[in-house]
Formats: sequence, C-alpha cells, structure tokens
Amino acid sequence: MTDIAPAIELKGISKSFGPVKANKDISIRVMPGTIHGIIGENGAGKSTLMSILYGFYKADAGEVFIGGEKKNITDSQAAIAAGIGMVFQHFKLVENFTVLENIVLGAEDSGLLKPSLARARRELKSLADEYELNVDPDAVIQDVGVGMQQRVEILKALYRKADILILDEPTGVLTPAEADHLFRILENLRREGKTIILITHKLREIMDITDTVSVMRRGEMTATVKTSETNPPHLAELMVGRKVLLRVDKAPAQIGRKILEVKDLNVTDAKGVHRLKGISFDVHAGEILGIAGVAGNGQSELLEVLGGYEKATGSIMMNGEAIDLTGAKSDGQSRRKRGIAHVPEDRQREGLIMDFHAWENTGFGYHHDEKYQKNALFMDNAALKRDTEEKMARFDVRPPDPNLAAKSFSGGNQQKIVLAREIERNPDLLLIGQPTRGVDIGAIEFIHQQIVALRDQGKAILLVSVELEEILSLSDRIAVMFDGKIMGERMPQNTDEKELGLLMAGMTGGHS
Amino acid sequence: MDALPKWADVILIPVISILLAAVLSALVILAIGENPWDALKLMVDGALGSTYGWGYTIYYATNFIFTGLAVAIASQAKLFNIGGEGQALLGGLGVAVVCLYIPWPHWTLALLGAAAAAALFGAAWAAIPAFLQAKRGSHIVITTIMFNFIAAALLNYFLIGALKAPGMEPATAKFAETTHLPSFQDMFNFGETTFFRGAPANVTFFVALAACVFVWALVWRTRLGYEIRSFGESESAAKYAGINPTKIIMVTMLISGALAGMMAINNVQGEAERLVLNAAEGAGFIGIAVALMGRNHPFGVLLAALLFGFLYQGGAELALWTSIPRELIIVIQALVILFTGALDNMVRMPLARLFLAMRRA
Amino acid sequence: DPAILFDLGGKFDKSFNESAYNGAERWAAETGGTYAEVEIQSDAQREQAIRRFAESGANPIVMAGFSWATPLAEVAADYPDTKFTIIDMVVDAPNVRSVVFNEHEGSYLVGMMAAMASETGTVSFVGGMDIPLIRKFACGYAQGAMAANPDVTVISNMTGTTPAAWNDPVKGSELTLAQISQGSDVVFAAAGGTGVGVLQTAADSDILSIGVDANQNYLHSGEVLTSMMKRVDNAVYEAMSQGEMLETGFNVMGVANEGVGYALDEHNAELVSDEMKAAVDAAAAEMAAGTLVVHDYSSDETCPALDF
Amino acid sequence: MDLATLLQMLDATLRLATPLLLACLAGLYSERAGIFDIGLEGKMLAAAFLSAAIASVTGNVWLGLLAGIGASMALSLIHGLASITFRGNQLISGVAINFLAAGLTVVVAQSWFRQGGRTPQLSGDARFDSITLPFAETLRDVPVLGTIYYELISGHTILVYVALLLVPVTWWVLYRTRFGLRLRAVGENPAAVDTAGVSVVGLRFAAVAICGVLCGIAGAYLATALQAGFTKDMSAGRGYIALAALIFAKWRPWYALFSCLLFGFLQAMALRSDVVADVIGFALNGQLLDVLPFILVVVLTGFVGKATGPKAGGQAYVKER
Ligand SMILES: Nc1ncnc2c1ncn2[C@@H]1O[C@H](COP(=O)(O)OP(=O)(O)OP(=O)(O)O)[C@@H](O)[C@H]1O
Ligand SMILES: Nc1ncnc2c1ncn2[C@@H]1O[C@H](COP(=O)(O)OP(=O)(O)OP(=O)(O)O)[C@@H](O)[C@H]1O
Ligand SMILES: [Mg+2]
Ligand SMILES: [Mg+2]
Repeated sequence: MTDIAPAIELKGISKSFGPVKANKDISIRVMPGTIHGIIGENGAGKSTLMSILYGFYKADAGEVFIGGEKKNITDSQAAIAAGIGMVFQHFKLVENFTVLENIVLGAEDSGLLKPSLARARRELKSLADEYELNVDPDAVIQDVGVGMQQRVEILKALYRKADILILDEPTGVLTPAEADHLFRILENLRREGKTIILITHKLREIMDITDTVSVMRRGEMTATVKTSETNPPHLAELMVGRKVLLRVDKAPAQIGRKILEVKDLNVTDAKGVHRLKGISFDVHAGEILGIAGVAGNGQSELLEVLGGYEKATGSIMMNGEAIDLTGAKSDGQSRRKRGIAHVPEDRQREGLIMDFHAWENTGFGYHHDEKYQKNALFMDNAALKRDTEEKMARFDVRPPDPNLAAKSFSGGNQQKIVLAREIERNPDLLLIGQPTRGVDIGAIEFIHQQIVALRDQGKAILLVSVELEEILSLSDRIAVMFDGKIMGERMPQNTDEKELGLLMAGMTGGHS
Repeated sequence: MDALPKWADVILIPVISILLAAVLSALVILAIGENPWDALKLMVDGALGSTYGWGYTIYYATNFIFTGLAVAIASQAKLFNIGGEGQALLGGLGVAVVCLYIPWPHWTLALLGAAAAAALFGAAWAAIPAFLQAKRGSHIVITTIMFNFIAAALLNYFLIGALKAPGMEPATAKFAETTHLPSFQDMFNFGETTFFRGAPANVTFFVALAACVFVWALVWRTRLGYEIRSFGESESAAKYAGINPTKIIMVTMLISGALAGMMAINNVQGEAERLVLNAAEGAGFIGIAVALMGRNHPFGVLLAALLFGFLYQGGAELALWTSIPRELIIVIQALVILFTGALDNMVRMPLARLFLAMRRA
Repeated sequence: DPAILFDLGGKFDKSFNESAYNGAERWAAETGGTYAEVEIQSDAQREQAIRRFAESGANPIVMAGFSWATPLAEVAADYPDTKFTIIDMVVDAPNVRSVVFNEHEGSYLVGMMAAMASETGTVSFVGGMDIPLIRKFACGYAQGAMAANPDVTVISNMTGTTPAAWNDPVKGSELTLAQISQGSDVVFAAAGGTGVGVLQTAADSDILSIGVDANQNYLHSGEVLTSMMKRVDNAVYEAMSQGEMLETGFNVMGVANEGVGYALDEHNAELVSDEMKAAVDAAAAEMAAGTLVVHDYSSDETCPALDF
Repeated sequence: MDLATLLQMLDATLRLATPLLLACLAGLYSERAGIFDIGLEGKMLAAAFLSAAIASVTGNVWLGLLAGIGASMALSLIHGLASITFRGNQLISGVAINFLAAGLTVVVAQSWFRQGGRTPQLSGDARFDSITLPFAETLRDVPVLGTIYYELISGHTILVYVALLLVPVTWWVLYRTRFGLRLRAVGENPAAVDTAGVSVVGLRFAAVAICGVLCGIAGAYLATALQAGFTKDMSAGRGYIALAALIFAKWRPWYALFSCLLFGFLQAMALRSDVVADVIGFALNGQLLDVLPFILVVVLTGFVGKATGPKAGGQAYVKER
C-alpha cells in the first residue's frame, strides 16, 4: 500500500431492518481512480451497503471515511457534499419531469428556476461532450428509454460534482451495445480520476472492467480480491458457497408437432401507440423459442396477449384451435384451461400477490380448478396448503413454509414459487418472461435446469429475456424483436451476441 | 418481517390507542369544566350497566356492523365507499316500499322481503358510482359523496310526496303490525323479569351477526372473495390471473351497497317501524371508522361496532344527565378514529422496537 | 319536577327550540323551580329520553317538536301517572296535552305586513329544510301578502333537503341576494340557523326581513320588519306552571288565543306604520272571529297561493 | 335572461366559488406534494369558528383571520403528523379531522359564548367589508363594461381578490420556483427528491402547512366576510365539493379556478329556480333543483374520465419497514 488515502473506507458497518440483519460489520477500502466491483446473492446486502454510503439509509453502527477524512453521512445531502453520487438499481427519476428538471432537482442555484435551468443546460452540454453522455435535455423521462434514463442518473451525479460514483446493477436493463457504451463512459470517468463502485450479478462485467472485487454473502463481506487474480468459477463459489455450473447442459431438441401458431398479431395500447406490428411465429413441442430484444420493444405486450389479458388483432392457434383475441370470450382463465402457463416478467407486480401467503399464491390464476374446491361454495384451503408444501419441496423453495407471505421470500425464491405453480400444471405451452431477472447465480442454475427439463418432456416453451447470454444458452431457436416487429430468426449455434445485438438495435443485415 | 406478535397487533395496539383517545377526551371534558371520571362512569353505566343500556348499545352497534361491513368489503378491493350513508337511506326506501305495500302474513316473511328490498335498493345506489369507476375511471370518492346528497334529496322527495302519511311529519305511515320485528324485549321476556325493556335492539342484530359470518366466508373462503382480495392487493396481478376488474369492482360495490342498505331493516323496520327523513343519521360515516378500526375484518368490525355503539349510547346518557353538549361525543369519536386509525403507527413503531429489543435480550 | 325535551336542532337554535327553552327558563325564574332537560342527537333516543325522564319521576314532561309524536304515542300508556305535553303535533292519549300552532295564521299576518312594506311589489320567503311544516309557513305568508296586495309577487325558496339546510347561513344569504335581484325587498326566513344568514344579508343589503318563532327584531334593530311569533315559550311555560295537574287534551294556539302573532317592540316601531298595524289587527280580529280562514297547507298539502 | 340577472348570478358565482377556490388551492398544494386531504372541510370549519370567535372578542377581523389560520394550521399539523411522520392512512386522518372540527367547534363555542355553539354576531371592524375598486362609481354608468365592472368585479371583500390572485401565484410558485419543482417532485416520486438530497418530510410538511393557511382563509371568509359570525356546521360540505373540484381540475391551478367557478355557477344556478325554468322552459321540482349541482358533478366527472393524481399521492414515504 502506498500512503495515498483510500477514496472510500467503510469500517464496521452494520444495519438491520427490523429483525433482518442486512449488513453485519462490513469493512471495505476503495482506492481512488479505480473501479471496484461488488457481487453477491440476492439479499446479500449490496444495495443496503451502498445506500448507507449514499446516506439513504442510516447505519446502526460503523464509520465512513472519504478521502481519508471521517464523514458523518446522515442523509443524501451530506453524501452529495462529500462528492458521492449514486445510480440506484431502480432509478430515482420523476417520470413526468424533463431531463433538465430531473438534473436540477435538489441542486438548484436559487429560489427561481429559470437561472438554474439555464446553467444546467450549459453544463449538461460540456459534460455530454466530455464523457459521451448524450441526452436530450427537454425530453420527458417517461418518453425516453432506460438507456437514456441511466445516463440522466449519471449526469445527475456528475452535475453535483461527484468524484465517487456508485452504480447498482446498471446493466440489467441495457442492450449489449448500450452496456458497452456505459463501460466506455466508466472508463472515461476512471481516466478522469473518479472512483467507481459497480454492483452486478454478471461475472463477465466484473472480469471486463473492475480493478478489484468484493464478494458479499448473507450480509457479510466474505472476500475482496484483485480482479486480475481471480476467475468466474471462483467468484461464483465465493458468492454461493458451493460450486456452480456456469453453463447450461442440454441435449439437442426433439422437435414435435406445432403447438402455437401466431399470425399477424397487432396491438395498439390505450394511448394509441402501436405496440405489436404484425408479429408471426410458431412454437413446437419440445423446443424453446427465445425472444431477444431490449426491454420495451413489444415483448411484454406479446406475453400479455398470449397470456390472455391484452386485446389484439390477428390470429393465434393453440393446438390447432383458434383463440379469441377480442377479450370477449377468452381471458387468462380460459388460456390456462387450454394448457398455456405463464411466468410473467414482473413477479412482484404480476406473478405474485406480495401480501398473500405462499399457499394462496399457489392457487393464483388456478383458483377455479376442481382440486382446489371443497364444494360448490368454498375453496379448499387445506388442499392448497398441501399442494404448496409439495411444490416447495420439489422446487427447493427456502424457507419451505407455505404460511409465509410472498414478500418475505427473496427474489430467487419468489421466482421459484411462480415457476413451481406454472410448471407443475404440466402445460402444453409455457410462456416465461425474464426468468432470472435480478436472480443470483445459484438460483439461475436451478431455474435453467427446470426450463430445460420441461422442454425435454416435450413441452413448447416461449422464453422472453433481455439477457442475451440466457437466450443463447437456453434457446433452440431465437427470434429478435425490435419496435414491435420480429427482426429475424436465428439458430443459436449459427449466431453470436454481436449479431443479435445489432438486430436488437433495429439493424438488419449483420454478418449472418 | 413481523416485528410484532399477532396478539399485540390485534389487541394491544387498539387498546393503547383507545386509551390515548380516552385521555385526550378526558382533557377536553376537563377543559369545559366537567369531571371526566364521572362522565366515564355515567357512560359505562348508561351503556352497559343494564340490559336496557345494552339494548341501545346493541341497537346502534347493529347499524354500525352493516355500514362497517359495507366499507370493509369495499376496502378489500381497495375501493373507498364513502357512500354508505346514501345507500342506507335508499335501503330504508326499499324497506318502506315493501312493508307498506305488501300485506305480509308474518314478520319472518316480512323480514326476508324487507332485507331483500333493502339490499336491492342499497346495491342499486352503489351501482352507478361503481359503474362510473369501472368504466369511466370517475373517482369513486367523489361520486359516492355526491350520491349521498342525491339520496337525501330523493328521500325528501318521497317523504313529503308520494310516501308521506297524513299529517305534519315528513314520514311514511307506520308499517303494519305483521311487519314488526321482535325486539329483544319480546325475545327475552321471562314472565316476571323483562330484559331489555324499551330498548330498540331487535332481531336484526342476529341478521347482522349472520352478515359478519357471511362476509368472512365470502372474503376468505370463496373464489369470489379470493378474487376480490387479489384485485385489492394488486390490480396488475389480478389482470394476469384472468380476474376481470370491471366485474370485481361492480360485484364488490353491489355487495357493499347491499350491506349498507340492509342497515335499514334495523333502524327503519326494527326501530322506527316507519321511514323518517335522515333515517341513517350518519351511521354510514361511522361505518368508515368502524371498518378502519376493525382492520376490515368482520370480527374486528363487530368489536369496533360495539365500541361505537357504546360511545353512542354512553354519550346519549351523558347528554341526558349532564350539561355536557352532545357534540362532545363527536369529539370523542374523532379522537378514537384518529388514534386507532391514523396515528396507529405512533403506538406501533415504539412497540415494535420494544418487542424487538425484548426478543434480542 | 318538570322536564323538557328539545328537538334535534338543539335548544339554542335562535328560534323554535330556543323559544321553548325561554319558556322553561321563565318558569324557573318565576317559581324558583328546577327542571330536567335533554337535547337528543338521534331519532332512536326519543323513546329512550321520554322513558328515562318518566322513570325518574319527572312530571310533566314537555317535548318540543312534531317528531316526538310517534315515540310518545307508544310510551304514554306505559306511564299513566305521568303527564306529557307535546308541541306541534297531536297525540291522542288520556295523559297527553297536545299543543299545535296555527303557523299559517301568524305567517299570514306577517305576509300582509311584508306586502304593505314592500316598495317593489315583490316579497320573498326562505325556508330551511323542505318539509310540510315549513311549506305551511310559506303558504300562509303568501296568502297574507296577496291579501294585502293582490298584485304582489311572492318568491319562495327552500335551503335544502337535508338537516344541513337548517345550518347553512351562507346559502341563506345567497338565496336572499338572489331574491333581492328578483326584486324582493322584504324577506321572511323560517329556516333555523340558516335564517341568521338571511337576516344578516337583508340588513347588509338594506332590505327588510322578518324573523320567526321567537322575537328576532333585536337582531338587526330597525331592519327587521317584524317577527312571526310562535309562542312556544308560552305553551311550555303554561305546561310547567300547571305541573302535575296538567290539563290534557287538544290545544290549538292560533291568532285568537295569541298563540301566534307578530312582534312589535322598540326595534321595529318605526317600521310598522299605523295603517299597517290597523290592517293586520283587523285581519287578526277576523281570524279570531272565524270570518277569515287561512288555508292550512298541512290540511290537504296544497297551497292556493304558491307552487312548491 | 337580462344582463342584470346574469350579473347577479355571476356575482353569486364569484362569492360561492371563493371558499371553494381557496379550499381547492389548499388541497392542490397538499395533494401535489402527495398528501391526500379530505379534511379540508374540517379545517375550514375550525377556521370559521376561531376567526369569528377572536374577531368577536377583539373586534378586529384581521386578528380573527390570523386566529382562523392558526386553527386550520393546528389541524394541518395533526394531519401532517398522522400522514407524514407516522405514515398513517391519510383518508382516515382526514375523516377524523372532519369529525374533530365538527364536534370541537360547537363544544368550545358553547363553553366560551353559551350561545348554543354560535359566536356572537359580528359587526363593524370585526367583519370584512366589501371594497369598491377605483373608478367603480364613475364608470358605473358606462353601458355593459362599466356595469360589469361595478356590479361584478368591484364590491367584494378583499378575500375574494386574494383568492383570485392566488391562482396565478400558485401557478407561478408551482412551475417557476425551486420550491414548486420540489413540491411537484415529492408528490410524484419522493425517493427522487430524497436521493437528490432534499428532505421529503420537510417538503410535505411545508405543503400541508400552506394547505392549512389557505383553508384558514377559506373558513375566515365564510364566517367573517360572507357571514357575520359562526354557526355550527356552517361549512356545509364545501370542503368535499372543493375536493371534487380539485379532482375535476386534474390538480392544476388554472383548471382549479375554472372548475370552482363552474361549481359556484352550478350552485348559483340552483338558487335561481326562475332562471332555470326560463332557460329550460319548465319548472324543475325543488328537490331536483337542489341536487342539480351534485348530479352535474357526477355527470361531468363521468365525461372528464380518468383523473389520475400525483403518482405518490396518498402513500406515506416508507424507506425501511
Ligand atoms: N428497505 C428495506 N426494509 C426492510 N428490509 C430491507 C430493506 N431493504 C433491504 N432489506 C433487507 O435487507 C436484505 C439486503 O437487501 P439488499 O437490497 O441490500 O440486497 P442486495 O444484495 O442488493 O440484493 P439484490 O441482489 O437482490 O439486489 C434483504 O434481504 C432484505 O431482507
Ligand atoms: N424496501 C423494502 N422494504 C421491505 N422489504 C424489502 C424491501 N426491499 C426488499 N425487501 C424484502 O427483502 C426480501 C428479499 O429482498 P431481495 O433484495 O432479495 O429481493 P429481490 O426481489 O431480489 O430484489 P430486486 O428485485 O430489487 O433485486 C424480500 O422479503 C423483500 O420483500
Ligand atoms: Mg434487491
Ligand atoms: Mg440490490
């Protein structure tokens, strides 16, 4: 160690949320001008630790040193004053404000807005030039893509003269190209002498860009290593506490009959925006069709239409029978009866009722099933509980307690509950959106195995994911969506991330 | 993430909250120069000290059970039904029409008929706000408030018009003898000792208890209840599960309106035995407080309704025998609502910390 | 001791209940006696209040307001030794004295005065809640105005349809202003607390107003033409004075026995001309003699002089 | 309908709209900051009482106004404590405040004045006088415009002009100042405000306090300008109507002006059965006329369609459970 003071030093940080100990006596040093990665399972306490550094949460114990000086970071104002900026996992932007207003918010010069906005506009331009951070200052946040939203968040920090930038899972919502762009920006920032902390679940990103990496597990900091001295399997093992298979093992697909046939599907949403533009594709028994694409290009609408809760025009044939798309004769319930199961993209908003018990969630969407009825009037709660216990055992849900509320399970386990419910229906077709979003490596491995097993039973699977790695390793066939259209289909063995990335950005004619 | 044991959540917190409300009420009573202890004794004695007092307490509680259940079931679907008052008034209209124009042979049949009419009229009054909410996105809070005003005018129209009995009063004629419901006095009359003498509590109380059981079973044991709760917890999840939002909003509000309307068999058929203006007397609004205090659970609603019945009857006795203005009761109600409903966390937060510390130790 | 039961408006409503209260106070002051009283807050308490007083030995028990009739009819027989007085409604029982007022007669008289005082030929009426009793006032008033001036225009408005209509002085004001803009220069308020706003606005706008029930002339001295007095106080005073020996039966208080009338005192002496006084007194005499019959809205729910 | 009648109705509209407008703007500040407030009614009532009480005791209407604002602020503080500090249910808190004001005003009035829950009648300096605007008298005889100026625009109490002025002021504060930016942000996404280093609690309390001030003025207007004293329940549901107007106005200041004027006009119309009968050609039944404004509100909200308020409205800002 030289005698340069670390940019950030945390000593003995502890934090509890009620009975949950999110951080236990954590210490960490980050040297100036470096990029420091933090990895760990869901709920390991990464976001909590960084939120403490940013003054969002108050630590129960511990000290913070910035540039060698002890700082008492009581709120975000203090953190900003200490030169810290943070881009949260879930962006903290005001949706109906413009980019400029979001940047100025909280950092205005005076009581009147006009001069502040004018200055911000000027500075934005120079920051944009300096770091390749292009944004349209007058665009309204809800109208711009997540990539730009993220740049706004970074600009917010830089506008406040941050020397230390924390990014919490920044690439989860980006295309490969956008992620590359982000990493270029981070490189620029590092070159300028800024210090960066990067939280991610993606080991490749850690390997590509960080200088050092810390691993967290169950609220504790288990290791800090130089990136150059480690490798992905080793990191995975540090995280999960056992060896993890990083590749999906699967046999070649045994393609069967046509299960789903989609023709010329069109959707226009409530605001009059044309979301799906003439989508057509098939899915066969025994295959996984992967749909790649940047979030917001119509994948969600496609799943909603197939799942029966969004109206559309066009035709869908399921097992050779037409499905009503007007919403008049067919809804989510009748789709389920026809053998379509659906793991939605957002488990917390759609797949689960967070305040319901696990056993109540087990019947969710299938509450009209014979086996859950006691008689003509009442549901059979005992049967639901028994069913839940079985499912929990089979899907290794932890803790296996049907009486816990869904919200008390971690993200990975919540996802397992949804999967158990849908897969155990033995459906002909499984729709599955973002199966591993925000899920840690250990759980990803399990979930991927389940999906492949279902395929091998001869079921049809439609997989929607923004994770190209996941698409490439699971799919037997890949379709890429952009702007409500299917840009093209590829076989996984004949393509790569680069080509798919171009298609996802709306550019055809890659090098296939 | 439950820092508090269940018993603390359902018993300890409400009790402490009520105590706080009581202390503040005592201060108000002191401030206007009366003795709070005497006032409390008078209230307890008047409301619970005799079967007669109980008869009144239970009568009021019966009203509040119905309106409380109405608010509670709507809340399960995250709908805020402020329209209980208007729905109860319309229920009264239904009861009056049925009792006046149909020659019932026996009170049991009259009760069934009146209950059906009350439910129907109450539901009808909830139907329009429900429809506007489901289909047009009109804020149900606005529409139900407006419908309270409209209901009052409608009742006024009938009571000084078509339904008015001869004479000065804007009221219907007395209902026929065969529609009169047995009061507690009739039911608990054991020769020499008559319980509940002169009190208005009547057989409707048992209907109210049945309504509690009905709502409980509906909400926690049936598919419809499951769908209502799902919709209330998460509209997006409900859509995913194939639950039709329009249907849930409509059905829930119809049930809610029907329950509020059924209050009329207690006050109109059971007590007044005719329909008078302003028959609901604010019970629709008390229902909001009752539901909130009862945590939207039928059993909680029952307990909270009894508490408010006690406040009403005790407060009446207070006004009867002291010079404390009757508005003081409104103040006490306000404090109870404030502490048990809105300032709940003021008690809960420190208590949770305490329990956590105890568990750690 | 006697007891008095007030109606929902409360004993300080500046009109009906307050008049009853004044009667009781006058009795207490003159005899040095004490009485029990209650203001109820709910219809269901009516029967309760009567029973509690009867059981506590109060006698006679006086109740002000027509809404007491139904509960009293049920209860009276249970307490044969207790005497009751009900005001504004008839209850047929051996131990009940029923006092009703010919409000239409008193209203007729002030209607005449209004029409005679009016320079515009338009007079108006503001009622509280739209109930038959208030229509009775309005109808008598309109008849009187038309008798004094056949060309008069009578405007009538009710404040509302809920009990809130008794306590909305703001709306009372606005109704008065609306009536003024239609030409009215004398307004009669029979609207409880709402009437406060009516009288205030009339005074602010320099037109004349007419009070109700109690003598309200003093509220805006020199600007209240008169008050339609309904001597509830006398009825209460008398009942209390008779004590346990209360004379039961049916008792009509009209112009003839000075149960209703108009108020004349130092506050309005200058407003009431001799000619006005003569005309009104003549009409009163005719009513007493039975030669002038004022139509009572509540007798058949129609009004020859006004549409509702 | 002639000009005089029209002017009278518009005049009444303005008077009736003023308390609605003040309460509506009060609600606007609060709800724009994410705090629902159905306690407007109670705050108005409390302010009406205390302003009249103090004006009557001191004989000074300005002291009365201050006291009214104080009473309303006290209730605002309770609402703030319940919904901001203790993250309670904002609707319940509002309901409780309405009950509290309805009861306490009468209890206190009775205990202070012994006039049956009323304050003594106010006169002279204890009341707001109407002011005649410059040149109103001279311009009075100028046809149409002069008449409109004299009859409609001039001759109201100062609080009416204050209320009208508050509309552009509110717009300016909301859209042109730092405070307004933050206020709007905290109602949409309090986490954004928090992470930008601004206190959510502070902003929300500020908004609730402004709401208290405006409700205070509204109440004082009822008791010391429109009326000459307090009578129980004299707010008579105006707080609820203001709330409806706010939703109808989609939480915007200029729309609030128009919706309050509309509601005021509907009420003014209900006062003029003769005009209504003239216009539609037949006389409406009294009860129908009485509820016509409410029916029209329901119809209009049906037409306006979904009004979505500030996104974070009604929810307490919870960082950690
Ligand atoms: N605001 C909060 N209130 C209560 N508990 C919380 C809160 N935030 C986090 N927790 C708890 O703290 C633990 C750590 O959460 P944290 O969000 O820091 O994990 P993480 O490592 O960022 O997980 P992920 O990879 O899913 O983002 C969680 O398991 C959760 O139980
Ligand atoms: N802000 C919060 N308040 C309360 N509980 C929380 C909060 N954040 C997380 N938790 C709880 O922590 C537990 C697990 O958190 P975890 O971070 O693993 O969830 P997650 O779904 O992986 O999060 P994310 O999707 O943000 O990555 C769950 O009980 C979750 O409800
Ligand atoms: Mg997380
Ligand atoms: Mg995290």
